Amino acid sequence: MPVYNEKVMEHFMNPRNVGEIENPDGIGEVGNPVCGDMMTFYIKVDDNRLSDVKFKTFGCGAAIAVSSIVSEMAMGKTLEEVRKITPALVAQELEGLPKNKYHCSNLGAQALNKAINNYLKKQGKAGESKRRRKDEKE
Amino acid sequence: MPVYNEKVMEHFMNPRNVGEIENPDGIGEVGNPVCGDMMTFYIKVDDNRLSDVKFKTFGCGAAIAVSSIVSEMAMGKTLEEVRKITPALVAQELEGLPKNKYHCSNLGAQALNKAINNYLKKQGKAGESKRRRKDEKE
Amino acid sequence: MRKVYLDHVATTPVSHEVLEAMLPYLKDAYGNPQSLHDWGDEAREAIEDARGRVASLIGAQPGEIIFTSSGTEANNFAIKGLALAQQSKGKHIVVSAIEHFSLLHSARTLEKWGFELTLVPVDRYGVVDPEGVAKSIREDTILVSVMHASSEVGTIQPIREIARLAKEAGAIFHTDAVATTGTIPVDVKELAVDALSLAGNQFYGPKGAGALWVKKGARIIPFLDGGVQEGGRRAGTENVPAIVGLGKAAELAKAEMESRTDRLLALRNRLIEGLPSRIEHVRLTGHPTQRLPGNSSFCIEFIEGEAMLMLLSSKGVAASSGSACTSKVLKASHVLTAMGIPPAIAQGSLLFSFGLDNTEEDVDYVLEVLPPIVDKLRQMSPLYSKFLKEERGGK
Amino acid sequence: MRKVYLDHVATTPVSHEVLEAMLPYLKDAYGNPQSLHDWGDEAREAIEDARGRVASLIGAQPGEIIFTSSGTEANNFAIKGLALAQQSKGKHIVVSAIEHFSLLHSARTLEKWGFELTLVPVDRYGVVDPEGVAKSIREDTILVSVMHASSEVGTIQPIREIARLAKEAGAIFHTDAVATTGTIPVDVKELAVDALSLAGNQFYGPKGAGALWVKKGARIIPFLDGGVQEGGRRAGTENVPAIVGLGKAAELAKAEMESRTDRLLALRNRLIEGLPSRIEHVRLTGHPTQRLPGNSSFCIEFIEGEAMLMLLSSKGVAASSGSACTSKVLKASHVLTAMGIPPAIAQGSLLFSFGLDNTEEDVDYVLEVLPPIVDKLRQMSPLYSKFLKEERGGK
Ligand SMILES: Cc1ncc(COP(=O)(O)O)c(C=O)c1O
Ligand SMILES: Cc1ncc(COP(=O)(O)O)c(C=O)c1O
Repeated sequence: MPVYNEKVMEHFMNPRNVGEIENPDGIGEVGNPVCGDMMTFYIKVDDNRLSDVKFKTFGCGAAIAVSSIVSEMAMGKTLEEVRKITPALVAQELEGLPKNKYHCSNLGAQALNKAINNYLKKQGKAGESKRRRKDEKE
Repeated sequence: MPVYNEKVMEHFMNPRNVGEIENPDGIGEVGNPVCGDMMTFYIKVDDNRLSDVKFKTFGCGAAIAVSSIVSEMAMGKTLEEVRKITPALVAQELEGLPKNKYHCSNLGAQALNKAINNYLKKQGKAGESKRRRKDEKE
Repeated sequence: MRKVYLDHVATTPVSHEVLEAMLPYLKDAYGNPQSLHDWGDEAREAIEDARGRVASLIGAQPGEIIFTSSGTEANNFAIKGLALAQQSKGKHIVVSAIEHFSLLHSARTLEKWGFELTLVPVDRYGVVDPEGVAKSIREDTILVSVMHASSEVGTIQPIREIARLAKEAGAIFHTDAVATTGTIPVDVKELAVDALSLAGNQFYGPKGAGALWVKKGARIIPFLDGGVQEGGRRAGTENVPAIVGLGKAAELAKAEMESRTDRLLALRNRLIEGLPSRIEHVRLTGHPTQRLPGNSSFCIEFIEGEAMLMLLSSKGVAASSGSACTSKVLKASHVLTAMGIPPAIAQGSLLFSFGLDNTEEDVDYVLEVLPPIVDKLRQMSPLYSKFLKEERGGK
Repeated sequence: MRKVYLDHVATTPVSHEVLEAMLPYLKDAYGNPQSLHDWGDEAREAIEDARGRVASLIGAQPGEIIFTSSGTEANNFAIKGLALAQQSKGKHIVVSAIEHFSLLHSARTLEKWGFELTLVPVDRYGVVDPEGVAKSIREDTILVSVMHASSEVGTIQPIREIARLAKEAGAIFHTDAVATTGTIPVDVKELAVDALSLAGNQFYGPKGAGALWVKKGARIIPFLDGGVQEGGRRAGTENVPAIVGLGKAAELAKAEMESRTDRLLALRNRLIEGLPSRIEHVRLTGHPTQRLPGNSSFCIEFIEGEAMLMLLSSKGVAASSGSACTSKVLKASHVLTAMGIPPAIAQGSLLFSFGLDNTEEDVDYVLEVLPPIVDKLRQMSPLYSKFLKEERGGK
């Protein structure tokens, strides 16, 4: 009786979208190694959609599988759609996780959200600075 | 690993001197069924020697083996010799008893002693009554 | 010499299918269920399988089964663990006077820890009166435990009724079903209990595996502290082969229960009916009908149990006795005593317990060899000669 | 695929000779050692034989050996039983910070029962300082317990010295020798201890049998209440086959100890020497020389243990880890933590524990498959990329 189901194992063994994005539009980092798991998500946003998602994860099999599936679930979606990726949906997409690993699915959703927040914040700033430049011109 | 050694088993399986003596010279009864074991020894005394010893025993294997060996040890001995049959000697003659059965060897020696006491008491009385009869004659 | 094992209350043999099921886990599948690799996965799967089978035997949920090393451990765990978990509500517990020592002595330990204990008496058949239990329950009673059946005298208790009364009064109810599980139907919902002990070596499983069932939601303090095995409720590396054996035994018991009962009943009744016509002054102990199918327990008057066992053994027959002399502490069975059997008679306790390996010929063999044994010992017994003299005198 | 079991700390396989010795007791010799007939005699003889063998392995008297169901039970029994027996003298106990949970949590339970507990720290190699123990001992200290060796990091403690100091200060001294007995020489007289726990499944015996040795004359309160088995000190039907297996395993361990040690040392050293040249940022945990012969434990930096185990498992290699993620309660090993290893590094815990079934090829296989696994996970690790950036930045 393996601890993880086949779907989780498949994502763990062959995680999608591992890596970093150079000059990403948003970065979200959650967890820390003291607690066991740490995930960093990088996103590229085009036209309100995630045109690229990459991650780096320090952690257990579940953390890696969650990162992989979250990256897959988010890819190509609009920001609003991505906001709806809840931990429950992640666990469901993985066809279940052991009880003591549920928190990993939280981490995945959180990291992605943080990356979006980070993007929006930069956008805001970018918007601001654009506006400022505009103002200056005027 | 049987509970009892071969010697004990042999005496238990083939106890010597089981039975009662009709008109015994002495009877000794010890123990009671509430405690587990009960032994009755019957003796016949001739010339200060046990010319016959018989017993009846209610009790465990050790009680029966002890009764048997005590009867054998006592048979033909003088009263003084019989007095020297201690529980330790009985256990030794049986080549050992389980710890929780030591008390059975006490019972055997006690019953025999009681039978002798009973004999002596009767003797005393008999002596007295003989003396009385003698006195009467005089 | 014929060899006849009639001591199935002491332990049953391990059935062939059970051993076959265990062997892989004594060989290549030696993993620890807590390990994160194939060996661990295999072992974990095996014990979860077994958990399902045990749960199914008693109508429980798998998650409610906690494996233990024995019935004794299950009883210690139940009594101490349930009482300690409830102690803020009260410190009084109620158990029957005829419980197995693993339960009774656990309750005595609780007394040392400041709990109060009430023992409920039984009638002459060994039956616990439900009203007697109800009367023993106080405001501060937190736990009641009455065994499902006594292996010694076979009497089956009206557990459902006792459990109902106990629970109406607000107490947790535990039953020691070591003597019944796998032998007669045991369903935790039907019995309406909160916790139940069982052990595999009573129904053709191996020694070394028992279980405590605790109803979902009931609180219990762990007894064996340590690792997180068994959902954190019982520490220690799981005894995988024994647990697998228990599971297989549970599966077989469930499938074959009816036919097994029929066979045991036939054997037991043959002995119970045959003995009194061959030996005088024999009493059946325990309830005449509400009794375990394989149990025939007697008191043979005027003689003592250990001596009978030894002579039976010399004829190849294995049985047991509740006499003082057969117990290491030299006390007559507390069960017989609680039933009001006089000590001298209790000394003649003799218990034949049947199993699936027995035949009618075994019964007939006992009926053949026992009378001369009884005769021989009675010829040696001062109690018997007294009885004969009195009888003759009386006539 | 090659299958390589390197998790002998979790449990060893049952050796062929041990299983052969057990089998009769899983078949025809199924008696209960308490029974008064041939089946009982046979079972009793078997466990007394085993008692002799276990006693001989540790230089003890057979009568001092109490069989238990596991190392966990032996530790629970020791700590609770010895403390409760001494409580009139005081209520303070001292144990090391790196004890196995079966010991540590038993000590925590004693705290709930009103005892006071002092944990003695260890150094970065996991060694308990004898002077540290001596300083922890107070007027009312009744019991000191320090493990003989940690199976997790392999460090062997200076027990003789610690025991001497504890006993000079008037305390009873217990050692958990589950990780050492049967693997390295353990002699209760040489160690000069008062009580010692051991378990068979650590040295090719079966699961389900351990033992507590208690020096003659030392008082202990029973842990499992019930019948009079084990001289009245441990109730419950004896697990005869498992006890026989433990006995056989003890006999074999005694006879073969030296040659076993040589083999294990060669394998372990091959790995300890080979790994750092193939993988950067690896630390050996535990003492470099005072360690169990089969133990090679590491922390692999920047990655986590469970993920390594899973990838190793996909290559057929079974190992273990003390990372938080591999523990059900999601806490990093208290042993590594007590040794002062930072949490992020403890997460990379990886333990290969060798046994008699391993070969040099097994080591070489690990040396071959582990580096790409570490690589793969480091490529995924944000900690590793940070490290690389800092390193590059630093240069
Ligand atoms: C009713 C009952 N409870 C508990 C036990 C204890 O079982 P064990 O000695 O196997 O631990 C027994 C043993 O026969 C029993 O009959
Ligand atoms: C040092 C030590 N003590 C106690 C134990 C407990 O043993 P078990 O889980 O077999 O009961 C272990 C288990 O590996 C151990 O390593």
